[in-house]
Amino acid sequence: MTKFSPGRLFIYFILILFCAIYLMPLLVMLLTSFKTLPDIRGGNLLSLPEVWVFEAWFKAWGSACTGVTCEGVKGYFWNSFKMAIPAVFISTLIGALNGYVIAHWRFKGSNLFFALMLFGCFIPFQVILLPMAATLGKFGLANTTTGLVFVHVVYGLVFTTLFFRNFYVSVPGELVKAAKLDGAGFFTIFFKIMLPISKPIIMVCIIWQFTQIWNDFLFGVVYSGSDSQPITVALNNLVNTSTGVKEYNVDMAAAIIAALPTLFVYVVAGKYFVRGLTAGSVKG
Amino acid sequence: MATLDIKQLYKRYGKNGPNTLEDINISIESGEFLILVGPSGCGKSTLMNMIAGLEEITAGDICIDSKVVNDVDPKDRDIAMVFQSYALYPNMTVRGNIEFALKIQKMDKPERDKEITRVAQLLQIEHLLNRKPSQLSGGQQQRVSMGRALARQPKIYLFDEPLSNLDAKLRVEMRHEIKKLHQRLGTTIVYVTHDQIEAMTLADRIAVMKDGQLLQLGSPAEIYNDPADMFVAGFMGSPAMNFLHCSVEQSDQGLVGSLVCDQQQSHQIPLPERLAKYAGKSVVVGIRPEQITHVNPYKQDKALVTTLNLKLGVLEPTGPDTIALVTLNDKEISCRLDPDKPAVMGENLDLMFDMSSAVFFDPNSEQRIR
Amino acid sequence: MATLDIKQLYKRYGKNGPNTLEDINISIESGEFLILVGPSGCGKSTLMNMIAGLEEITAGDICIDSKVVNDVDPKDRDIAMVFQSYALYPNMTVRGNIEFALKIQKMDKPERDKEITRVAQLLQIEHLLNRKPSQLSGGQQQRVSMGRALARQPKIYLFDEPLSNLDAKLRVEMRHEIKKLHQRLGTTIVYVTHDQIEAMTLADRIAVMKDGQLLQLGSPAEIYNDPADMFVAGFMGSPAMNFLHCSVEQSDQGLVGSLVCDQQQSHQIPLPERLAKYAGKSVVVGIRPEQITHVNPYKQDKALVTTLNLKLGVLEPTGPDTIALVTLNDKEISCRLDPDKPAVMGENLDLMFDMSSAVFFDPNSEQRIR
Amino acid sequence: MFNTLQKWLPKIILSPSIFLVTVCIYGYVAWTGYLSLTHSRFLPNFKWAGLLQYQKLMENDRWVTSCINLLIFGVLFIIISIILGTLLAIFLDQNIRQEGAIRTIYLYPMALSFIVTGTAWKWILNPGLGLEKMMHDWGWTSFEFNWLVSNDMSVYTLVIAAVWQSSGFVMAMFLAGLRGIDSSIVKAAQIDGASMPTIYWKIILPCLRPVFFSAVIITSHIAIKSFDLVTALTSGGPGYSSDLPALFMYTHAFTRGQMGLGAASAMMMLGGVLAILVPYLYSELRNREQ
Amino acid sequence: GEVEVLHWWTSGGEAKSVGVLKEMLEAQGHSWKDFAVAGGGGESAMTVLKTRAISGNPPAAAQIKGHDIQEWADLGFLSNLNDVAKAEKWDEVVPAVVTNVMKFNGDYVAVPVNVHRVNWLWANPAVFEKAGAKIPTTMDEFFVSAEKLKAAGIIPLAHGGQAWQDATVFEAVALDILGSEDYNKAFVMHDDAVLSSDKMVEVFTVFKKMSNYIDSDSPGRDWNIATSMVINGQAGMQIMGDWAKGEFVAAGKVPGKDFVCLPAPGTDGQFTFNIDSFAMFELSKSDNVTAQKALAKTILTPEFQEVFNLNKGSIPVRTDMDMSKFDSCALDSMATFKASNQSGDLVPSMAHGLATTGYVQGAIYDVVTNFFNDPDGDPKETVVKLARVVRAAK
Ligand SMILES: Nc1ncnc2c1ncn2[C@@H]1O[C@H](COP(=O)(O)OP(=O)(O)OP(=O)(O)O)[C@@H](O)[C@H]1O
Ligand SMILES: Nc1ncnc2c1ncn2[C@@H]1O[C@H](COP(=O)(O)OP(=O)(O)OP(=O)(O)O)[C@@H](O)[C@H]1O
Ligand SMILES: [Mg+2]
Ligand SMILES: [Mg+2]
Repeated sequence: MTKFSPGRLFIYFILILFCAIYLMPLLVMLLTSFKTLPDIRGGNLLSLPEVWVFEAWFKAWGSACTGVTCEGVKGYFWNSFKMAIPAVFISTLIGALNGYVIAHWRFKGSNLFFALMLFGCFIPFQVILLPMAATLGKFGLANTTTGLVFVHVVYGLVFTTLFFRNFYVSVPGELVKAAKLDGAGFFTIFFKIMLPISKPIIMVCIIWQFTQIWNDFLFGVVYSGSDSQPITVALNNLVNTSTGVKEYNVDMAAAIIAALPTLFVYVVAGKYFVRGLTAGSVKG
Repeated sequence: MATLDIKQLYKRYGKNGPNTLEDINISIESGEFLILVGPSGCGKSTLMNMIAGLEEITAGDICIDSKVVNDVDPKDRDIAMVFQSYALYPNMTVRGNIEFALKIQKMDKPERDKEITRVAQLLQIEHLLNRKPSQLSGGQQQRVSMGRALARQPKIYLFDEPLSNLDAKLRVEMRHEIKKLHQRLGTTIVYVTHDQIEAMTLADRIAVMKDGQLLQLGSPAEIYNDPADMFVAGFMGSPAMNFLHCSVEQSDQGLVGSLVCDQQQSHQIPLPERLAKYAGKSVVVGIRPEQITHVNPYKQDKALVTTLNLKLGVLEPTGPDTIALVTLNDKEISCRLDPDKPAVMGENLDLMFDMSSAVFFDPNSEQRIR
Repeated sequence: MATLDIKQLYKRYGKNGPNTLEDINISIESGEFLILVGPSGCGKSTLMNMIAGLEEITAGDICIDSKVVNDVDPKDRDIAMVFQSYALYPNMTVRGNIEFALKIQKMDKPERDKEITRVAQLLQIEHLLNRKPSQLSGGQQQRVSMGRALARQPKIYLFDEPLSNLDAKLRVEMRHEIKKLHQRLGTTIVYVTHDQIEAMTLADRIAVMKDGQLLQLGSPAEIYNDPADMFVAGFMGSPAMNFLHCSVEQSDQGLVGSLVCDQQQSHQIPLPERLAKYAGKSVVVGIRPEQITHVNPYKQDKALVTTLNLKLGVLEPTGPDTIALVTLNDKEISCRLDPDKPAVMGENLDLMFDMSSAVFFDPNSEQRIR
Repeated sequence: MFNTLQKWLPKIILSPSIFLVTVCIYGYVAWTGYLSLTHSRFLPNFKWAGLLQYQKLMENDRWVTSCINLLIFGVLFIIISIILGTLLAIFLDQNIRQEGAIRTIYLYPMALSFIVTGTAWKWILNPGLGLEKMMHDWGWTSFEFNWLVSNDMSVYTLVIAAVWQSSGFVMAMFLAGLRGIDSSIVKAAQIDGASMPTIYWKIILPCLRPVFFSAVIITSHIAIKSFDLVTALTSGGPGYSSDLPALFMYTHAFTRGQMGLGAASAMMMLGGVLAILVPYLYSELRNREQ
Repeated sequence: GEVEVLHWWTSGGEAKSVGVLKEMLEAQGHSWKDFAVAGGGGESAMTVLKTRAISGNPPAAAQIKGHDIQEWADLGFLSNLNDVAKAEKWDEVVPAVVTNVMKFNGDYVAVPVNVHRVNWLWANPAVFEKAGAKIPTTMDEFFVSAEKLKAAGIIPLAHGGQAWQDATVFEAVALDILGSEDYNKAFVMHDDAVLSSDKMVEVFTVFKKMSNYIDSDSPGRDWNIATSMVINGQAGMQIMGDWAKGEFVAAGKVPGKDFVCLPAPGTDGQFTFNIDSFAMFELSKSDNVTAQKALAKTILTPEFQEVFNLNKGSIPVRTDMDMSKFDSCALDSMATFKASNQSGDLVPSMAHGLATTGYVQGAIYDVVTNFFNDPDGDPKETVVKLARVVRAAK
């Protein structure tokens, strides 16, 4: 079926070449994580470890210091999940609804709003740190997970709306029309027609949001409580030391461990990059 | 069952576009079957969409059961529609597509299943119920689109060329089903078709449109036999009506028009007396191909029937008939011949012109002369 | 201009699906105009797609100019195609759509413009050249799709129901244009249509398909007058051929078949002598509606012509004709009447049966009895 | 009654977002705008300063450098990631075996926090440790790659790392877009004699205009807000030759206690974005209108 | 009560030392809520602190350094610790130079934790031996030795090209050339005359000269990578604060044998200090206030001071401590600390935010780092620029 013509060979070559390029930093990180500290200090960064040691991984997971406690990053996963899952879910849902309205239920000003919203994604997050802190403080949400989720939803909204709107403008309007005539209301059309054909974009959206929120440090550190700090804060504490000893092997291992949930999302999301979700819907 | 009134309806796409629909006024009775015909791009689908509430109204009113529905949501109008472009839900199977509206109406599962089975049988798509639209042939998609509408029992059905991609046999069957459906339920139906037979056999009334305007609204027989102008006359009927420009002359046998075949022979055809006032002037004679046939002894003696010996041009066998082209007054005229009677291109043949059913138009205004 | 040979072609969608096409063998001569007909979903579009190289071949060969092209890229086959679903490029204007292939062929700008103008005029879409497909009506989109193919001069044209969404008038014009094009260029053409007239008038040969199989391949006249089996006979022609089950009896006037009208009167129709071996058995008589007409003095005296006085059922005026339904042997039979001669439902009328053109089938095998 | 609810639903759905955007984006921007006109230092205060902070900003060499850097970095980063992302998406769309694995490899850089990958990149790009050394060890002694430590080139290393991190996501966006294209259009183009590259270039990519739009917004967002990247990779160095406005703004507003100046730089950044973005947005949205 | 403590000590040794503090506090029946935010010498932590303050939810104690203490106190966020100070006699056991930093308008608002000496030179004696060079004690010697090292194919000075490291070296040079008094005038008082003096030009000239002895790959390098270059003999020496000792020790090196610590060239007897401290925030709950006071008290107890500073490499702020457990570098540091406190050679570190406000510090950073990395940097012009930006930032 798929014959290996020269063209296909070329494509595979390019794809694999880029895989190699993309993987290089990871390779460095992996190698480093298996080295001992003297080995790191002495060696070449692409050389194989003199002895393969897994200690750094165990330490990163269970005993590295992230503050006064030295229990590795494992305890922070839960905090991150508590924040990321609701935030991703809510922002994706709202974004999908917004995109749906802007693309298929236009009203006067909806486009203007979209433009304003887009512009909003360019404000530097540092700008909003203080006023948002004041706002959260007023509502008693300062340093709570709820507050953090709220912040992520607000600033993620812009992107999810963008993704969905730009996906939905390509969906034939006839589908919505047909559903309207079938007696479907706003939400029925959304949940029964639009969402099922949005799999790829939902995945893109989740990939983006989950990555952004999971990896976010600034909001996480500023708006979380001391007992609800996300994993990035732990990672940062573990990695960033100004005047202490640096343990690169542990840093690398911790970074990879911290990224596992995101990688998991990428792998799972892949299944939904399916072809032809609107194929065969309308003629012409 | 509902009346549908379209009053001074205008439609313009975009701000400065031309009028796509212009001053459309149609009053459709409850239970009436109205067929819209008109050249491609004349605004039929647009009108349907506006009735359904899917396109904004630029000006005018649409009333269902005498209530203005301009601002009523499509879903509250209780209308079912077959889209010209099908518009199937790509994520659902055929069953899902048909079931969708029923689910929304909160019909029970067993009842829904019964309805789906009924419709699927009717449309001969039972074996496709679990397929996705992308796995269907064009005609099958069109039938699913039909099925979606037929599963419901709305106040008004809108069908936009619902049978265009079906084979002739299936089309006949579907046509009969629609007719039966209409008779059984008495639902008001607006139907767009390009099929002459469909239009003639299904319609209570036919509306002929052109360039966004309504030209004539009447029963099929009226439209066919009594067209208001040259456009309507030429549009309905296939092969189309022949138009002969000829000057009206007063002769011994009464009014005649003269014709020249192939620039050689000159012939004369009888014209009715009511054209007297056009004597010396020119008129357009509209005569359908089926009025120019082999000599038929039964008709031969009727008034206004004449036989001319003409040279045949191209012959087109269509199966039941053979269409022969004859050049008269520099125009190709089609005549309908019996395929059983041998005729050859170039041969001279006696052709009987039945002028009693012919219609006449003013060459300038293109309006009927009555 | 190219020959096209389809050899033992099979197609299956998915791994375990049924055969969509089964053992298709067609040999198309260079410059031939082949029309594919068949019920919706029988595999016509699939076959077209395979010729174009857009669908994988499950088994068998497709040869263009005697070279197997199974592995040749669509772009290298030099084929132009009109898709049933139009498949217009949504991002380009009408002009862009038509121009695209020409640009790829590196045609000069002035020449390209000339070509676009020509095609656009032909298809009456000059005023739409700067629109996007989404701003067109269904028929306009279809014409653009046509335009895209007609602008090119490939070795083979594939037309998949190219005129289905056009009005009758335009369709006739387009049909003539295609005919002229074919005569002028002599390009090989494969054409799918559900329109009887198109099939009869355009084709050099017609291929009738059913359920992925080729049933009959022959000239239009052959297909129409000399169908191989009941399916083909019933499929071509509109209204369809009437099938009467009747038993063959030997009588004084030769072979006759007996008919019962409306469960009251019994009638007999003459049958040709070649059915002698079926005496005492039952055959299916296939007779087209146009063979059951008003009494026509010219034909009345022919052999195998008989006149029966039957009770008319529903009357359907179609314009040029009126189709009357008559119940014979418990089946509705359609007859073609002259709309000028008044007839009323329920009335008894003399109908002339021209059995000389009738065809006969074995009721079990449904094959022709010759 | 119910009817009117349906009519208002779209607006109702949008209104929380409108509210949030108004308050949490524009409200705060206004607040920042006001701050930029004050003498705010360590924390916000409201002593009016007029345009003083802007004046200071324009006189600040580092600000000017960072703006130029942003221009170079932004343009290169956006263009390269979009081109690369698109190409990879197209290649990946050719029925590739192991598509899932390859896709994940392209995406994974996004998953890793730059706090750590920055270190890895720093090593790789460092002439004494990474690529250059490796090439030298392998015998290619004339190989030179010292952008990281060069005043003029350090900003380009940011581009490399940023492209590495983000192009995978651009790829995912385009891949999702490609999967939505109706295959019959591709078929038609094949019949028209177009080769695959032509089909992609002339038909498919133009159809992906909305995706392209998303990609531009996302990448420019990343470019403008690049902060972790710079901190981790070069900290703006050597000197401040690879400084970017986001870093400038953060440093001044929070580390150096010049909140007024920081606010002013934020406003300038927004102004710049506005000037570039508005015409694009306008044309894009207008285009869709029709 | 409960204290929430914001700090940026998260690396192994530091965290363990803070852990001791936590335990000590818990032993007194209080609970400790840890809020650790590492990164960039406390930059992230400061950001967090500001937002928390704005949201009305500040921690009980926060690690705040130098001038920032004054800023916070000025804004009225800090609580008065005079009662604890009096009870614990802080004024007597802690040098005034240190307590001055902890006080706002004469009231204690913060507690010092440790003292870092910044002007250290770390050297690998084996390398020097190999190159036949002497470990320098003056600037002149420095350049002589550096030349020798370079000739031997060794990188003379290990350095990481980051703004704060540049500034660390710069202030060491400045301290040598300007002397303690002018150093203070320049970086604490921002005396225009000194800032634009010829001596300052010389500072920059020498500073620039140093860059010749640094390898070209230095930009962006972390300080500890630079340290490891010294450890493994790639480089000869490094100018860095006493936290660098931790790296040597972690690599299994012994002070005095595998590596030596000397004052930065020409700054013998001078001491650039960097003090870590905790500021106490105004709290509303009274039992939390009790815990907060207990924390303040505990920090300055000799027990904690010892444990903490042994781990951190720095020296205690209390001058009355038993130093028997400390190593030679720390003892040396302590001695100099006490001596310089008398002689006036105890100066605040500009590079580490003890000398001046964040904005002036930042402005100086910009000038210094840009000059150092600019091959065409002209000392004269730079001095003019320095004076200008400092004036503007004041
Ligand atoms: N992608 C597909 N997967 C599975 N079955 C398919 C697919 N495409 C078409 N089919 C089936 O193959 C058969 C032939 O389809 P094809 O489109 O060739 O029919 P057709 O003769 O063109 O019909 P029509 O006249 O309705 O267009 C149909 O029964 C259809 O359901
Ligand atoms: N979105 C649009 N924007 C601008 N013009 C449009 C739009 N949709 C349709 N038109 C134009 O309006 C006219 C009427 O279109 P409509 O679809 O109603 O035609 P139609 O009568 O259904 O034709 P057909 O028989 O070809 O389907 C056409 O000329 C078409 O080009
Ligand atoms: Mg239409
Ligand atoms: Mg088909």
